[in-house]
Amino acid sequence: MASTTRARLGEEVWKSRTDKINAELVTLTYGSVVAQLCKDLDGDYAEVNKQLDKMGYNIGLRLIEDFLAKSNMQQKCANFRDTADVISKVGFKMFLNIIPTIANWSSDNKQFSLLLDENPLADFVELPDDGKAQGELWYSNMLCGVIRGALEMVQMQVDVHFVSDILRGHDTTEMRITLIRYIDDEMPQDDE
Amino acid sequence: MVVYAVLILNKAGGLIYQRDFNPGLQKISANDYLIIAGTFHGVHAITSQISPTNDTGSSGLEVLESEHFVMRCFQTLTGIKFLIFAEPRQPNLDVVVRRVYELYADYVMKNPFYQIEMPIRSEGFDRHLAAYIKPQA
Amino acid sequence: MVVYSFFIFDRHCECIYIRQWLESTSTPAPAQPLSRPVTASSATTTATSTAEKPTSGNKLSMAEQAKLVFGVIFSLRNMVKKLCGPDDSFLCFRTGHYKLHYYETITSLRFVMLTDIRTENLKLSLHQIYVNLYVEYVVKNPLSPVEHAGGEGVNNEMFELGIDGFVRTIQ
Amino acid sequence: MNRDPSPFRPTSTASTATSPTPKYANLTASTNIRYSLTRKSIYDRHLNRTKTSELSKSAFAFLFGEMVQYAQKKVYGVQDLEKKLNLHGYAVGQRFLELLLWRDGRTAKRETRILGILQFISHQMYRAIFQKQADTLEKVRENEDEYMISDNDPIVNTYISVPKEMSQLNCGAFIAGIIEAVLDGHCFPAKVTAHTAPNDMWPGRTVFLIKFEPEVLEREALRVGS
Repeated sequence: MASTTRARLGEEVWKSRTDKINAELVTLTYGSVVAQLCKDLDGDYAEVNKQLDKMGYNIGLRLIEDFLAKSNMQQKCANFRDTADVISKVGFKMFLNIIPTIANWSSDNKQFSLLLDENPLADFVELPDDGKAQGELWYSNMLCGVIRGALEMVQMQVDVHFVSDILRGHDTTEMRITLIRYIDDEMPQDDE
Repeated sequence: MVVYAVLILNKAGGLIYQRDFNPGLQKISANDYLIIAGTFHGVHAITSQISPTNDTGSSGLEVLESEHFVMRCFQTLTGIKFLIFAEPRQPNLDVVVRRVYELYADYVMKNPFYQIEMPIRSEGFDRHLAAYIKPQA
Repeated sequence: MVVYSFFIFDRHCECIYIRQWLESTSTPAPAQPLSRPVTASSATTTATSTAEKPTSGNKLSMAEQAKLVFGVIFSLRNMVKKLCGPDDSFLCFRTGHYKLHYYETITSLRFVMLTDIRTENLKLSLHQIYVNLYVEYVVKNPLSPVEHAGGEGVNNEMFELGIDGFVRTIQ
Repeated sequence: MNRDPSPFRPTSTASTATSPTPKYANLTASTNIRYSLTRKSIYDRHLNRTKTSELSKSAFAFLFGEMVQYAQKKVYGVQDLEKKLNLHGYAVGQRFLELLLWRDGRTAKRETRILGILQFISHQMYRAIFQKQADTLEKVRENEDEYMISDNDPIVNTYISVPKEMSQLNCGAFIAGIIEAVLDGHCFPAKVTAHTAPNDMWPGRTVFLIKFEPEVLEREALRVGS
């Protein structure tokens, strides 16, 4: 499935089949969630990353249904490259109204990166200057969990993590996505 | 367009939702519905195995017809099955099943008090489903 | 309209007749008819005397296919009966790739035909096969036994020709 | 209920930042926030850039739902859960207040009357955040210090079905927190709670009950008197 058709699908679903709300409400709500986590875990940023990923995973398990229902996708992706197109051009477009660029494909087509030149979750955000956050906190880590949860529901086990983030002073915000394996469907016990 | 009943099965074939909308099917105990759901789940998988054409990933049963009803089964890529029972020769069941899936995605998946794979008790889902199915009867 | 295969199951849930048409050729060149009958319910799949020719399209042997097909129609038939009461009967089901038509006589003889998905409901055709072919050439055939344990006596000459002719007409 | 002024409380300990590698630029000596040379920091981007940008309602619904579930794991009972949601809303409300007043620029009027601030909330503020005005603004007749703002279908509750055993819960407590932050920000300290008040047209209708602190009433009386 050419990536242009995926782009058109993403555009069409965003225009005609998505209820829209004020982006800043999501930005600030996400901010309050991260802040609450930082407070609850009193600054243990590694733990905050893990918790954000877990919350994202819980969302991903549910979000995939909304994605499939609204995008009306019937067939599974032909290959992992097609999956990358669908995530970026349909998934991100439909939910966050951004289209991250796909880059750095590994030679075995099992790894790629998503470059978020725009990240609505991180608007107005400056990490705490306690000398730790900028080295340890991945602010938008919930996105990694969402992708991992969603793909697991369509039988793809993946690892997703941030490698760079503008909030940390890097030049780009980059997520690395690696296909671990395709999970085969559980067969019902053959009771015939 | 008369819809008799809607059933939803989770990935393991467990019945997570059953509701009658119009008379047309027999009055069946909840337990019997559980058995029907379980058997259908097994049958659905086998129907794709016995496909004579050699397409890979052939889909399982999609439409079942009997003298008194037609049943549309829509299985999502995530394994959830939606079964819509309606009067025979019902034209747009595909549209109906897609709409039910959207309502499920909205009022069940987005309800924080719903636990995945468990029976659905979301008042919002019931209300919107009835609002969608009832007037057409 | 393409016919893929045709099964008959008796009231003992045994497969007494299997007929398969190669999917690729448009005219139904007779496939390797089953020379040794296969019993659907028999646990061990009796190897047919002729070389086990895998049916076109999938790896299931004819015996396994018959067993699975029976499992499916038996469950669906009971499901329909439970859902709608005894006077309702299961007609057919369709997947994305094929359609299975079903006809059951009062004597619990079950006729099953698999076709492509565009075929209209074949209940009448199966009924005609039962009346004009099965009753005429099998039931009334003095040589064939009363019960067809293991499909004995069903695949006689006249019946085979009748089936071929019939399939060509509804092609 | 300590309302922490800003969630990012800079720790007082002297920061032992690793010596910033050359490619980072520090804005000022006092902070060790690193910014990449090429990328503009948030201070260079115009605040109105995302004024009209939109996201999908589903994204918010899933985020909010997960927030509710996370809060639910940490509390016992409906009141605590509503308090947590109120806190989240308060943090959001504080920021929205600053953002919106900044955006009003010179036209921003400092509200001095109760009715004025309530109208600001139910019209401009509500429209800016939820893209629609609040549906009604009423005064509670029986007691002087209570007012009500109602919303027929608050977006936080659209997809939420509260189970029977928690029937008292209204996740609109999040919006109540926003309203409370705006009121506090305008020196009209008050307690705001969300209550489900369905009518046949709107099963999800929610009423935000605003109960002002006594000093607000005294000030109001003085102002009306003079």
